[in-house]
Amino acid sequence: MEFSTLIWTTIGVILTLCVYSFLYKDNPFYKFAEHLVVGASAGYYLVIYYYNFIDPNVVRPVFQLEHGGQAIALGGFEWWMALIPGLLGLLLYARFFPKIAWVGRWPLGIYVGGYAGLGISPVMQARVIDQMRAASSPLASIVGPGEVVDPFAAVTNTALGFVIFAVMTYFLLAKRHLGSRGIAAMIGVIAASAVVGYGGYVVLTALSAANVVSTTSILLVVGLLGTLAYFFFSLRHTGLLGGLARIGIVFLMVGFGASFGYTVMSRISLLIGRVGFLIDWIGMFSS
Amino acid sequence: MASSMTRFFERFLKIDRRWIFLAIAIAVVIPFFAPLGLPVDVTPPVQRLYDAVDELEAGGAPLLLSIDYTPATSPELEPMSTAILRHVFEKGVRVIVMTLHPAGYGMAESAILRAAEEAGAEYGEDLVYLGFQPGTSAVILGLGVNITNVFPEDAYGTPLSEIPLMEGIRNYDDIPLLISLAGWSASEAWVYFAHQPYGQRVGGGVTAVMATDLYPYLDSGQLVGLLGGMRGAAEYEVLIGRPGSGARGMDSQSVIHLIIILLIVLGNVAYFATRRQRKLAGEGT
Amino acid sequence: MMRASLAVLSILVLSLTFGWAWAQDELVLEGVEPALSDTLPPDLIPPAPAAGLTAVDYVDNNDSGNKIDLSWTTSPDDGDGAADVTGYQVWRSETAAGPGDTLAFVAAGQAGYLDETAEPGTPYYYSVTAFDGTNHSDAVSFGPVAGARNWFTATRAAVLVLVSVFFGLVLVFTQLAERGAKLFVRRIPGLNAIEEAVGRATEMGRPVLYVPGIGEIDNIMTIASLTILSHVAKITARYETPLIVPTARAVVMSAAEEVVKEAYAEVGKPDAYNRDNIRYLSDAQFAFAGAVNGIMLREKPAANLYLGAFWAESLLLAETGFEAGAIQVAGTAMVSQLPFFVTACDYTLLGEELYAASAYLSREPKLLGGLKGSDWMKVVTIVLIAAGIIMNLVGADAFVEWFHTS
Amino acid sequence: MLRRRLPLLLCFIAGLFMAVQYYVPHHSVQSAYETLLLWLQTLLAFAFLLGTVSLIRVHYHKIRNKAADRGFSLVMFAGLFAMLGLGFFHPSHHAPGSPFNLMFLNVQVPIEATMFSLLAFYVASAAFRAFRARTLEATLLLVAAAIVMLGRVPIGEMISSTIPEATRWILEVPNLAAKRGIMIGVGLGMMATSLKIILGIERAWMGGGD
Repeated sequence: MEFSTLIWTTIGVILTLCVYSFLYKDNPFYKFAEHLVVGASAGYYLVIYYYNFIDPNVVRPVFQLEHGGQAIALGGFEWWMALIPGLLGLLLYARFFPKIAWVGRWPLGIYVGGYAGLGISPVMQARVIDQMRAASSPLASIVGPGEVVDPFAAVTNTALGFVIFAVMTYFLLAKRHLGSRGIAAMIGVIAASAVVGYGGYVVLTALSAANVVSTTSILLVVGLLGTLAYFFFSLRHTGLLGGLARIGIVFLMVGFGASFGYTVMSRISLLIGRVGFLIDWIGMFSS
Repeated sequence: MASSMTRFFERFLKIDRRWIFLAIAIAVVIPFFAPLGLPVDVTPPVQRLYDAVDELEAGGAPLLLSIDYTPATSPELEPMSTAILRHVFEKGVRVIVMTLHPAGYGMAESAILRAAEEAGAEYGEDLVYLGFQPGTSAVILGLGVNITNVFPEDAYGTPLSEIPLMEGIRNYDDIPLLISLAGWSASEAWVYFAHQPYGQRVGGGVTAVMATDLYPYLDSGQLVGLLGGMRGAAEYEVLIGRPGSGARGMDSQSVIHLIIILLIVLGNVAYFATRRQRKLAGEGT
Repeated sequence: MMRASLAVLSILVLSLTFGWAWAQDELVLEGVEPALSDTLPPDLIPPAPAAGLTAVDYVDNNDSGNKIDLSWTTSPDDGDGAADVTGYQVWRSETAAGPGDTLAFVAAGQAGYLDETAEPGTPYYYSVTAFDGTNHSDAVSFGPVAGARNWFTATRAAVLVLVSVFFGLVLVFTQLAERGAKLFVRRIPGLNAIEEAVGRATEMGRPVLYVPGIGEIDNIMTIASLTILSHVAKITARYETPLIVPTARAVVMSAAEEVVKEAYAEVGKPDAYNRDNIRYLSDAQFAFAGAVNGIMLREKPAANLYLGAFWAESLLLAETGFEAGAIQVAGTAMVSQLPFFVTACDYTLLGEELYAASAYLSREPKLLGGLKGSDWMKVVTIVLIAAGIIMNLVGADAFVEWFHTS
Repeated sequence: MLRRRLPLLLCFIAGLFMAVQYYVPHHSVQSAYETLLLWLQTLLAFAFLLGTVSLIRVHYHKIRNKAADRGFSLVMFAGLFAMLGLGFFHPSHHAPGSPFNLMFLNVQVPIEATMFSLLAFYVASAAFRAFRARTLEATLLLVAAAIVMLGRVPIGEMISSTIPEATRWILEVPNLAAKRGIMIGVGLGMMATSLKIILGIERAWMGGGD
C-alpha cells in the first residue's frame, strides 16, 4: 500500500476522532474540526463553481472568445449572452456596499421570479395530477404481476375496511345522537357502527373477489381522504369530516412511524459507515 | 416493594447517557469482527431499479447517473453508486456521470475512478464525467433541450463533441434511463423537471430519511425504482452478486435496531412505572 | 494561549499537507483512440428496397413543428435468411425530384426515424434506401409533409386548467380577505396546547422558552413562527412571565426582538420587556442545540415551544427538554423531524397546521388567501379522484387520458 | 422606481414568462426560454458564492475585533486558503485524483460524514429517555416504527416472516396514503408561494430598506 494513502487516511481518522470527542462534551478538538470544515468546504465550492461553471461559461467566452471548444465572435450574439448574465451576477454583490445595495435587487428579481415560474406547472403535474391519477386507479396492488399475494396484506386490508366503515358511521351518528342521551344511545350508535362496518367489510370483500376494486385501492383513497381532511381548515372537525380526520391522523401516525424507523436506520447507517472507515484504517497496518 | 422498584426505575432513567453511547459504539463494532452473515432479502422497489438498469443494452444508449450526494450522507449513498457502476461496467452498458451539487463533484469523481479502475472501463468510450453545473432545476430542464447547452465540456475541459461516447447523444430522447443518488431533494427535482416535461424514466437512490416520503412517486410510476439507504444498497449488491459495504453494514444495523427497540421498551416501562408512583404521591405528571 | 497554539497547530498541519500534496505526481487522463473495423467482403448485388414509407408531423410536449416522424417496412433482405442489409439511409429534399441530402443512417432492423431538424412549415420529400455496405437499393419515397408551428401544447391542457383554477381560488380569497370579508379558519387545537403550556409556566413562576427553529428569515416556517411568537409574547407580557428566545441566525434575532417588543408594548407592559432574553447563540447546528440545552438545564423553563424549521437538532432539543420535565409543544413542516417531536413532546402541530395557526392568528390576507385556496383545491382534487375512479370503472378512457400529461 | 418597482417588475416578467412558456412550444418562445435558463444558472452560481463572501466577512470581523473565539476563525481561514491554494495554483488541480480532491476526500468528507453520524448516538439516547407512548398517536407511531425497524434488517426476517410482510404493507399502504396527502398539501403550498412571489404579494426576498 502506498505511503501517501496511509497519510491521507490517517488525517481523516484524526479528524473523525476530533468530531467524536463531542460525544463526551463540547471541546476545542471538535471546534477545530468544525471550523476547519466550514473553511475547507467554502474553498472547495468556490473552486468547483469556478472551474465547472464560471470559467467555461462566463470568463472564457467573454475574454478568450471560446465556448465548448468553439470559437465565438467578439460582440456576437453568444458573446453578449455570456457577458450580460455575468454582469447581472456581479450586481448581486452590490449588497455588500450599503449605498448601492438596492442594485442587487434587479438580478435577484429575475432569479427569484424565474425559478418561481419554472416550478409551478411541473409541481402541479408531479404532486397533484399524477398523484390523482394513481389514486383513482381502482385495482392498485402492492404486489406486482406474477408475485404472490402475501397473507398479511390480504387480511389486514379487509379488516381495516371494517374498522374504517365503523369509525365513519360512529362519527356520523355521534354528533347528532350522543351527548346527554345516556347509555342506550351510546349502545345504539356503537351497534349501528358495527353493522355498517360489517356491511362495508362484506361489500369490500365481494368487490375485491370480483376484481372490480382492490382493497388496497380503497384503503389508499380513504387514507388520502383522511389526511386531506385533517389538513382542511375551512370547516370545524365534527361529524363526517371529524371522522375522516380521525382516520387521517391514524394513517399519518403510521406514516410517521415508518419515517421514524427509516430515519433511525439512516443515522445508524452513517455511524456504521464511519466505523467501517476506522476499522479499514486499522486494517491498513496489518496488510 | 413497589417503591424500591420505582426507585430503581427512577435511577435507571437518570443514567448518564454516555453509557448508552458506549453501548452503541461497542454494538456497532463487534459485528465487524464477528460477522453474523445474515441474509438480505430483495424488496420490489430495488428489484425494479435493478431490472431497469439490467434492460439497458451493452454499448447502446447510455445510463445517465447523477451522483448528487454530499459527504454528510455518503456512507448511505456511496455503496449505491459503487454497486450501480459495477453493474453497468460488468454488463458493458455505457454511463454518463454528472452531479447537481458542488460537493457531489468529488464524491462522483472518486466513485468513478474506483469503479473504472476495477472494471478496466475506458474513459470516453465506456464512461464520461460531465462534472457539476449549478442551478438544479435549470440544469435538469436544460438537459432536456440539449446536453451541450448545459455541459459544453466534460469535467476535465474536453468539449463534448470530441468525446466518442457523446456522439449522437443530444438530450433525454437518447437516454433510456436516469438515476439520481441524493441525500437532498434532487430526486424530486428530477421527477419534476425531467420526468414531467420530457417523460424521462427516472430512478432514485436516497437516504433512508427521505425514502418513505417518495413512495407515492413509486406507486404512480414517476420513479421506476428506489434504493432506500444502506439497506437498499445492500439489496442491490445481492442482486449483482457482489456483497460490498452495504451488505457488510447489515449485521451491525440488525444489532443496533434491536438495541434501540429494547431501549424504547425499557424507557417506556420505566417511565410508566415511575409515573404511576408519582401520581399516587400526588405530584401529577 | 490555548487558542493561539491551536491556530498555529492548524496552520502547521495544513501547510504541511499542502506542501506535501504539492509534491505528489500529477495524474493524467489517458487519450482515447477510436477503433476501426471494416471486415465486410465486397458485394455487387444491391438489397431489395424498403417499402411503405410514411412521414407525419410529430407532436409531443416540446415540439414547435420541427419534428417529422418517418416509418417504413424493412427490406426483405433485412434480418432472417439474407441478412444482407447493414442499414438504411434516410434522405430529405425540398423538391419532389431528387433524393436531396442525407439526413441519417439507421441500423438494420430499424423501421423508423424521427427527424428533429425540420424547418417548421417547410414541405419536405423523404426517401429511404436500403444499404448493404457497398450498394444502395432503389429508393422508396414519401411527400410532401410539413411540420406545423404549434402555439399550445395540447397534452398539457389539464395542467393549465388546474393551475388556473387553483390560482383563481387563491386570488379570490386573497381579495376577499383584503376587503375584510370574514373568512372562517378553524381554531387549531395546537394553539390551546401552547396557551396551556404558557399558563402552566406562569403558575409555576418559571420562564417560557420559545425556539423559532434554525431556518433563515426568508423561510416561510420561520415567518409563521414569528407570528405565533407575537401571540405567545402577548400572553407572557400580561402575566409578566419571562420569555427566552434563542436564535441561530442574527437576522432572525433582530426580527424576534421587534416582534416581542411590539407585543409587550401592545398589551401595555413595555417595561417588562427584557432584551437580554432574545439571544443569538450560534449559526452551527450542533453548537446551537448544545447552547439551548444549556439554557434548559440552567434556567429551567417550564414550557418549551419549538415552532419553525428544524433539522436534525430537533432530537437533541426535545430529549433534553423532556428530561428537564418541561411541557413541550412543537410545530414544523419538516416531515422528517415530526416523528421525533410527536413522541417526545406533549403536543405537535403537524406540517400545514403551523401555517394555519399563523394565518388564524394574524388574519393577514396573503396567508389567508393561500390557506383557503389550498383548502378548496383539496376538495377539487378529491372530487376529481372520485370522478377518476368512476371513469376508470366504466371505461371512459378519454377522461382518464386527458389527465395523462407527461 | 428603480429601487422597488423595477425589481418587482423584473420578477413578474421573468416569472410569468417561465410559467407560460411551459405551454408554448413555438420555437420563438422556446429559444428565449433556453437563453433565460442559462441566465438563471449563471445568477444562481453567483448567488451561491454570496455566502462565501459573508463567511469571510464574519470571521474577518471576529479576528479584527479580537473576539474571544478568534482562534477558530483562523482555523476557518486555514481551511479556506488551503483549499483555494490547491484548487487554483497546484499544477494538477484539474485532473482526477488531484491533491485538491484528496484534501476534499480526507478532510471535508470525514468531518461532515462523522458530524451526522453523531446522531446515531443521540437517537439511541433519546429512544431510552424521551420517546414515550403517552398518547394514542405516539403509541401508534412507535409500534409502526418498531415493526419497520425490524422489518428492514435481516434479523427481523429471522424472527418471523410476518415482520417484513407487515413492513411492506405499512410502507405501501398507510404510509403511502398519508405521504400522498402531505405531498398534495405541500405541493399546493409551493405553488401558492410561487404565485405570490411572481405577483409581488410576497416580497420578503427584497429585504428591508427602500
